[in-house]
Amino acid sequence: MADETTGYAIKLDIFEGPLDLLLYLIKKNEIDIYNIPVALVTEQYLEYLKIIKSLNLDLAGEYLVMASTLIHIKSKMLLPAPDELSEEEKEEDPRSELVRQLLEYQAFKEAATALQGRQLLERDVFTRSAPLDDDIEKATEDEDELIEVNVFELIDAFHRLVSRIDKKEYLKIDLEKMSLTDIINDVMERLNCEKNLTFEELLGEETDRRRIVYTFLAILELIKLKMIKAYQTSAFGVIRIFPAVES
Amino acid sequence: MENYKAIIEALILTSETPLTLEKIYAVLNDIEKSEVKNTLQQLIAEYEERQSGIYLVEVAGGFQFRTRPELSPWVKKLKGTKPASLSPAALETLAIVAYRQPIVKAEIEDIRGVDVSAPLKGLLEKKLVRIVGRKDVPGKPIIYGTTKKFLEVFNLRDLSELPTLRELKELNEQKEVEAIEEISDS
Amino acid sequence: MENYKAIIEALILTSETPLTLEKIYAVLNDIEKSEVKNTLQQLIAEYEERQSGIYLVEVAGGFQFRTRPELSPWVKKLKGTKPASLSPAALETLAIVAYRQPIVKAEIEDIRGVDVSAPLKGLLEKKLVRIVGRKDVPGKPIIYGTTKKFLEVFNLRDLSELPTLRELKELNEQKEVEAIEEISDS
Repeated sequence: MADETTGYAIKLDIFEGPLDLLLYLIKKNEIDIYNIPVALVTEQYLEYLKIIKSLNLDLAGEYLVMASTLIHIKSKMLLPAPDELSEEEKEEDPRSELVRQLLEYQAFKEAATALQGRQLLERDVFTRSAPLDDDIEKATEDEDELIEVNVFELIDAFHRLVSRIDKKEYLKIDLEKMSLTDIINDVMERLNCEKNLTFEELLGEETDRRRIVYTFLAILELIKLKMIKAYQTSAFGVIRIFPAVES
Repeated sequence: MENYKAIIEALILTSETPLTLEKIYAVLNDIEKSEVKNTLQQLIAEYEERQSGIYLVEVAGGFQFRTRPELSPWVKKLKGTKPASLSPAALETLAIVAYRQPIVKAEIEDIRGVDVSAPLKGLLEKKLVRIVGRKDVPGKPIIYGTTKKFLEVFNLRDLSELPTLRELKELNEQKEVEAIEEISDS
Repeated sequence: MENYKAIIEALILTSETPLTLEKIYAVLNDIEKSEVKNTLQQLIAEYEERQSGIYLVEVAGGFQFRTRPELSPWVKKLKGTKPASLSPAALETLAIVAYRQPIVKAEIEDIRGVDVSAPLKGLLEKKLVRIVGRKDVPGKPIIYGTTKKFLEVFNLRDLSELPTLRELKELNEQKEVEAIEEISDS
């Protein structure tokens, strides 16, 4: 298994993927990338996959997808002779999409190398690393203090917790649930301001079906959680919701 | 000949603690100790002469760059604009509130396995978490939820923009296939 | 009159991340912005002239003191640790995010031709890449972008300092050649 931190991997990782392997074959055979002899390249590509297989190494599924793409292009190239084709068909070289992909990938490989060649912090250049002077305390406890933290840290923290406690019910977090939570928060905020509300008041001018359904679900959820109470004055009268506990 | 002065200056800047003579000797092992000392005195004098905002000082058995004491009002003012970060306890508590809200304290503690009074108080003060209401069960516990400021700090339009655990798990799993039977014969 | 140069120099030294112009303006609120900029240029030139071990560089939207690259062997010797380097997979993924941001995972995978879960997670953990939001298409995939730390680590003032991709140039040249050929054929 590839270890991201060390960068070393046991699988035939001199290649970063099928495109990388193809670029290598093109370079090795001194092929013009705009005029790839597909038969030759396909043969060599499959040869490499066989080697990987014989070494009993894991192979990313993408290598197989590329193999079938190559075989497909090869068969298309074998079909009609070019001069029997119309102008329009001529322009449609079966290799063109692959060439575009290869060029694009090659460009990013070069960009990656260029990045690596820059003056990297903590490799070529260094900054001050001493902790801030102890004698200078933070000036004021700012009311609107800036906080530096990102979303990835938040989900990562949550993930660590979940894996620690191993309670499957906490795993049930999806977009649907979070959308519902958004509305639950809205409902509670409005109830705090207005003390009681009808379902109609809660929806206001809302006509979005999804929003209406979610608002209804939010109310059911809040009743279940004993956070709100719903009262009906008569059998078919309006339903009015109140905070379960007066603040 | 190497430019020892430049090297020593760079070493002082990057050292986490005041840079000791021993460490300098260890890095520049072919240089006379007296030359190191002379170079340091020269550097101290240069910074003194320049009357810049920085000076080189011998402190705690080593050498360190510091800002001039008379500039401390400005440095303090800058510190006031420094973004605070959240402690791991606060971050975990915030994650639970964000993903499991509306939630009461006992439920947060059930997940974290420890008392969360302190981190929860901090999050309320930082206005990342708010009191949403109370639950109508014995003890009438307080219910917590996240705030608008929470969305601002994390640069989210709404809560549904938060990444899910499934998406995080996807980043942890690399797809691989072992067999290549189908193509090897073609 | 205050010695603005000394103050700015002190502020740069104490700031943990490259000090932005905005922060300088906030601390020195009574000074002309053009004067701040002039003073910074003056400071950069002074450090350049001194040929010392430290230089002042504009990076990641701010200003920071750094050690000269040619001194890195000595600094590394002092630190004694090998810097963690990025794997080729991580570097390629980072390059794609940098040039094509905002970008979703599937688009990165289209370009690299392989799964990018592991390198992407590594970049998120190293804070070189961040979650920007969600794309408003079915499935609401997460959008990624680079961070300020990316600029800081790779010594870039801003994203526009990234060199142009060769592919774009070459593809355009190729199109031009084809166009010329077509003209000459007709």
